[in-house]
Formats: sequence, C-alpha cells, structure tokens
Amino acid sequence: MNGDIIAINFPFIVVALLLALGFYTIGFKRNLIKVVIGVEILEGAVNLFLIALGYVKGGYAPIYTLAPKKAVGNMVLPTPQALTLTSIVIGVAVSALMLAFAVNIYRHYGTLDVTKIRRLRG
Amino acid sequence: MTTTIIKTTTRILAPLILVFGAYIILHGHLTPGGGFQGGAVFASGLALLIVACETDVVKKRFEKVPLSPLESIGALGFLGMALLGLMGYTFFRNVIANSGFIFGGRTPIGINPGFLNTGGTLAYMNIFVGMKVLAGLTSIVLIFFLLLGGKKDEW
Amino acid sequence: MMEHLPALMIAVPLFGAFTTPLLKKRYSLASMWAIIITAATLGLSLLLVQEVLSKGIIVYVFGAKNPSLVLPSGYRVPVRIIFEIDAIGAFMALSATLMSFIGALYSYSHVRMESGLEKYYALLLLLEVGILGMVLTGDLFNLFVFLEIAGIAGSALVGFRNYRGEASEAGIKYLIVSAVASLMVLFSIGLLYGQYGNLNIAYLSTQIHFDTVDMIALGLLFVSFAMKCGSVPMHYWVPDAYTEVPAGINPTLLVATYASLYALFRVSFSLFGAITWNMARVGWIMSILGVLTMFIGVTMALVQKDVKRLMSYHAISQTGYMLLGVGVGLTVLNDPAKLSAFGRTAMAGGIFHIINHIIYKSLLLMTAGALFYVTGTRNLNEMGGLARRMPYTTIAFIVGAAAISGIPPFNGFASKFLIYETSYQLNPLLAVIAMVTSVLTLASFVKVFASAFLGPPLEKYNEVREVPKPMVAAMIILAVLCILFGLFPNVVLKNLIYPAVDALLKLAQYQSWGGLA
Amino acid sequence: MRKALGLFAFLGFTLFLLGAAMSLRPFGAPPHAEMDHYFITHAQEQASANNVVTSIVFDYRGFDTLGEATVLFTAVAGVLMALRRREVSS
Repeated sequence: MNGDIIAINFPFIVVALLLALGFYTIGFKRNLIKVVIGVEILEGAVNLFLIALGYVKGGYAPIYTLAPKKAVGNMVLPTPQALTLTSIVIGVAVSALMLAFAVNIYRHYGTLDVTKIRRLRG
Repeated sequence: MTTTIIKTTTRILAPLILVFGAYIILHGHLTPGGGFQGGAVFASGLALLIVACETDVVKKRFEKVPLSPLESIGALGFLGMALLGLMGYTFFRNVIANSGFIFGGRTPIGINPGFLNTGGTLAYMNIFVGMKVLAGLTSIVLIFFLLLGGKKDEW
Repeated sequence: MMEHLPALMIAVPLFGAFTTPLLKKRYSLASMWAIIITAATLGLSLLLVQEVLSKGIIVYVFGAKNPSLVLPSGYRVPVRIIFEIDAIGAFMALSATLMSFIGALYSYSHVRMESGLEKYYALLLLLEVGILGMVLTGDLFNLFVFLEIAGIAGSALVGFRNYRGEASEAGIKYLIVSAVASLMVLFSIGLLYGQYGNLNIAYLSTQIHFDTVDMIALGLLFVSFAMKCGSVPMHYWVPDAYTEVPAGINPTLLVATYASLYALFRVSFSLFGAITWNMARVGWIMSILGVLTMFIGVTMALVQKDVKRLMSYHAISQTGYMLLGVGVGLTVLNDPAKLSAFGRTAMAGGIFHIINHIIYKSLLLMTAGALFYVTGTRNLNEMGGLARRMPYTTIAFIVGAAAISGIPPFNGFASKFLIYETSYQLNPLLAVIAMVTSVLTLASFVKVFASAFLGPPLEKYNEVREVPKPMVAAMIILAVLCILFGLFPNVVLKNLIYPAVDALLKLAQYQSWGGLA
Repeated sequence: MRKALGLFAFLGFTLFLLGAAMSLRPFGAPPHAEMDHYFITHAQEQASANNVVTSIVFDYRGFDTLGEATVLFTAVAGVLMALRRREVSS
C-alpha cells in the first residue's frame, strides 16, 4: 500500500523534494545569487504542484481547436493551468526585481556574500 | 558576444521569432498561448536583437522606442477593456463576445478548426497584454544590458 | 454606479498608477496627480464604509451578468472571482486609503529633491492597490495575487534610495521574505484547491472537514502571514524595511503589514472558522506569539541609536498588542459566555489598536523623516535642541509619543486599556507583560525626546527651519486624529470597530455571501 | 551549533512536506471538479473562445490577470527605479 502511494503520488513527492531543496538553498547558501536561485526553485516547485493537481488520467489539453474526438468530455482541469500562468509571470517579476537589488548591492559593497553585507544587524 | 555568426543567425532568426510571437498573441483564444506567452516570445526576439549588437548600436536603436509609454498604454487598454463591462454588466464582463462586433463572432460548440473572429474582449485583452508584456520585458532586458554590458566606469 | 463601488476601489488607483509613469518629465505634476488619485480613492472608501455599515456585506462578482450573481444557474459552486466586503474589510480599506493620501501629501515635499519620482508615485499607488485588493477580496488566489503586488511594490519602495547600500539590502530582504511567504501561501492554496476544487473563501469554509492536508494548509497559511506581519520569529525584516523606506511611504507600508494581519484573521476566523477543535489552540498560539512579539520588540528598541530604527522596533512591539487582543478573542470563540464577557471586547481592542497604531506610528515615523529632512542624519546622538526650531514637528512628536505609551487622553490608551482589561481575565500574566511593555515604551520615547528636541541648541543646526507646509499638514492631520480618537473612543468603537469584530464573528453570514446563497 | 539546529529544523520540515505529499489525494484523480467542469462546458458559449485556459485567464478569472499584469508593471517600475542613475540634487 505504502509503496503504491509513492508510485501514484510521485509528482507530489518530487514537489516536496524540490521545496526542500529550495528552502535549503535559501537558508544555507551565502551567495545572494544562489539565494535568488533558491526562490526560483521554490517557484518552480509550486508551479509544478499546481499543474500536477490539474491532471486527469488520460486527459487532453482543454482546447477545442482541432482537438481529437476523444478529447470531448475528457480534458484535464483548466483552472490550475490558468493559476500557473499567473504564478509564472509573478515569478518572473519577483526574480527581476531581486536581481536588480543584487546588482545594486554588488555595486555598493563589491560582494554578494550575505555574511559580509549585513551591516543592518541589530 | 557580437561575432559574425551570432549576427547572421540573429538576422535570420529574429524576424521569425517576432512573427511567431505576434501569431501567438493574435491566436491566443484559439491555440495554446495568449498575450503573456506571445509577449514573452516577442520580447525574447527583441532581446536577441539587443544582445547581438554593440552597446552604441543598441542605444541608438532603442532610443526612439517608447517602451515605457507602450507599457502604460497596454496596461490602460487592458483596464479599459475590463471597464467596458460596466456598461450594464460588471467589471470584466465579456461584452463583445457574440455581439457581432470585430472579434465578436459566434463560436460553434464542440470541436472546430477555430475562427479568428471570435473571443470578444479576450482577443483585445490578448493584444493589449501582449503589448504590455513585450514592452515591460524588453525594458528590463535593455536596462540590465545597458548597465552591465556597457563600460565599467559608468557605474 | 453605487453597485460598482468595489470594482472602482481597485480601478481608480490602478488607473492612476498606470498613467503616472507618463508624467516623466514633470515631477510636481506626478505628485499632484498622486494626491488627487489617493484623495478620490479615500472618498470612494468612505462611501464604501457607509454602504457596508448600512447594508451589510457587499458582494461583487467579476464578469457576471450582475454583481450579485454568485452561483451560476444550475451549479452550487461559485466559479468567478468574488469580492466580499464586510465591515472589517471596509475598515482596513479606509485605513489604507487614508494613509496613502497622507503619505502622498507628505511625499510632495519630502522626496522632492530625488530622481525617479514618477516611478515612486506609481509604486505608492500600486502598493495601495495591493492592500485594497487583499482586504476586499473573497477569493484565495486573488488574495495571493494582491499580496504579491503589495510585496513587490513595497520592497521596490524600500530600495528607493538606491544610492544607499542599506536600502537595497533592506529591499532584497523584504522581497525574499515576502516572496517565500507568498509562495507558501500559494502552496497551501494549491493544497486546498486539490482537496475541494474551488478557491472561494466562503465556499471553502463550508466544505473544510479538517483532515491532515487541511491542517498542513492552515499551518502554512498561519506561518506565512505571521511572517509577513512581522511577528516574532521572523521579525528581522521589519526594522530594516521601515528604516530605509522614505517616510512618506511608511504609513502605507504599515497598512500593508497589517493587511497581512487581516489575512491572518481572515484565515483563522472565516476560512477555518467552522472547525471547532483547533481554534482555542490557535488562539493561544496567537496570544503567546503576541506577548513574545511585544516584549522582544520593545527590548530591542531600547538600545537603538537610529531614531527610525528605534521606532520600527516599537512597531514590532505594537503588533504584539493586536495579536494578543484578537488571540484572546479567538481563544474563547467557541465559548459564548466568555466571548460576550470579554472575548468580543478583546477583539475590539486588538482591531482598534490596528488603526490607532497606524495613525500614531505613521506620525512618529513622519516626525523622524522630518528630522532627517532638516538634519540629514538619523543618529540620536548627533541631534539636539531642535524643539525651538521646529515647533510643529515637536508637538506632533509629543502627541505621537504620548499615544504610543498609552497616556490617557490619546488614542493609544483607549485600545491598550481594552486589551489589558480583557487579557487579564484570560490570564493575568499576559496583562502584566503588556503593561510592562507599555512602561518600557514610554521610557524609550522619553529618551528620544530628550536627545533630539531638548538640550542646548547645537551650532550646526542654526540654519534649521520648520519643514515645508505639506509635511506639516500631513503631521497635523494625524496628530488631530490621535487626539480625536483618544477623546471620543466610544464613537469610533461603536461605528467602526464593533461592526468589524461582529463581521469576523458572524461566520454564517460570511459563508452565505451575506444571504445571497 | 546554530547550523546544526538549522539543519535539524530543515530535515523536520522536509519530512513534514513528504508527509503532506503522501497524504494528498492520488495523482490524476481530482475528487471535486465542479468549477472546472463548468469552465470546460461553458467556455465556448459564454466567452466564445476555443481555448478554455485563455477564457479562464481573461474572462472567468480576468481580475486575477489584471493583478498579474499589475505585478509585471510593478516589477518593471521597480527595476527601472532601482537601477536609475544617481542624480541627487541636494
């Protein structure tokens, strides 16, 4: 039974591992660019999770243009795809702004090491 | 990054990418894709044009392009299409669908080859969002390029 | 047009934000435009509050045939995005619009010398849009989208002074915290969607049967929103962000923080309000978190030399009072006798403290901004003898400091008194810590007053004069509000706060979209 | 010491996430899909679009998309502001 659920829920387990990887990168890496990459990994994990939620076994893409006959009444859920689209764009926006700040920090301190730029402590 | 190989490849590829982006934007309500995806494709074509040229050429080429106003106009157009719904219905009501206006044709129910003249406000919104996204992403790429690809002493 | 009020609340500031970058070359025009738009939004939100108080919950369905068509014919689930505005949402919207207006007014002079102002005002309006969307929406994913808007706009504004390294550092810190928090919110939204196939808060709250996955979702939502409202284990971003942001943005940024607090309340009271077992426990966690937050915040504040940073630590500490007040209410949610005895009053105290704190902390941070404007420093040791040179700022500071320390005729006293009184009935220790915190707050502000305003006039500040009129006007408005709220707390409580508390408590009404379904 | 504590918390969190993944409903069989069913059956007639996802993005959940466009607008404004030239006239 337990082995079964691992096989069936494999995409969700991948999502969990990716989330853990993202948190590890954010928490334990010292380079600011790597922290940004960690946030991106989290972003990817959550997007993968949303898409995986919408999957229906044997389903077709929810588009009627020139679809195969079998597709009618057998489509994957469209809402998670719409949500993922939104969340991807938001991810792009966040990473662009984070990188802009990283550029500014590098210009100012000459380093991207988070332990060296923390002057705001206290 | 500006070797002859890259320049020649860009010359061939960039128009194709731009056309493909425009196609995705225009057919957003029929085929996979839409304003965001098409805008991103279009912006990647422009990004190719940016990275394949020297800084001076890029500066001259993009000096006259009103990216920021284009973005504002795209966003305002999107908001305006949404506000159209306030005429009798609600915000974001698709008032043009099935009305016979441009893009207001009726879609046959079920599987069909797809007709461009459908979609109502969807098609307009795709165009506005595509405009906004291509302007926004291009200006991000442009400012990073001008800042980091330029001379060091400009910092 | 009245029925489209919820849509206009978003559309008007959004229109302002999209048009502001077009005014690139004329900075004063951009600031005038921002003031006009924020004033218009303030007017709309006053109308909205009036509507909500007289008619109850307002529902607005985006894209439907008419605004109140919640369920499509033949279906029992909502499919479109729904705005569901009850009294607490309207109350938060009023605070957000008021503070954005004050901030825009103050910014007119405060940042006049900087570049990039059209972006500054666009982002100010976008921050306002983000808060308004968060507090008005009745849809979980929509909440996430607006949370991101507020987070991105807020962090961009924190990094506004890009010639200072600290500003970019604080900005990226705030951005990473808010990105991680909102990704966790999105993850738990995904969990709930996977369970019940819907995103509407009211619908979900009728469906939730609280198995393992729901528990995980509640935990993640609670932690993420607590992180974003600056509660204790994750409060590190607050002092940096509040210190580095220009003082004109501080009021709106404060409201943005409390919009996350609102989301926390919404999750505990509405989304998971129908389950009976956990709420007392969640309430205890919230109260203890509140006490810890207030105590750690104030002890960190005592040692600060930077005036804005000191005030930011006090902001953390004051957030603790709100968590404590509402947490006490949540503890006794399922015990009607205790709820009517002190729970409802405790929640009123907590929610009243939100607006009081927003007002007086904005006032204090603005006076700190004024000090920075004239002296160019925020270090307390380098200031002195400014009372005679800046009379209005001094008065504003005294009012704000008295209010934050809970001295009777000012508004801080009104809400803190409610919290002491009620938390004492739950557990005397909570009330004692709250009072000790208040005394320490007073001590800390006496120190600021003595070192910045009193003392012999310093040679280098001989040229200093009072700050420009728009800044003075903004500070005076807030000082007057402080005094008015302190003198007539019952009027505010009766007309604004208790309806908000009841809106949180009346779950059945929220679940049925105000009786529409 | 601090790092060890962090690693411990991290491992606990990973197990928590794995537990969440295990206890989720089986992949590929969503139990409740009334909302999505509504979209699939009504998109062609109401939004007159063959692409159901686009009709959700711009019609049924169009307000989210306005927010999304606003996020992008915000980020572009933020990037341009963060990377603007230093020209402070004091």
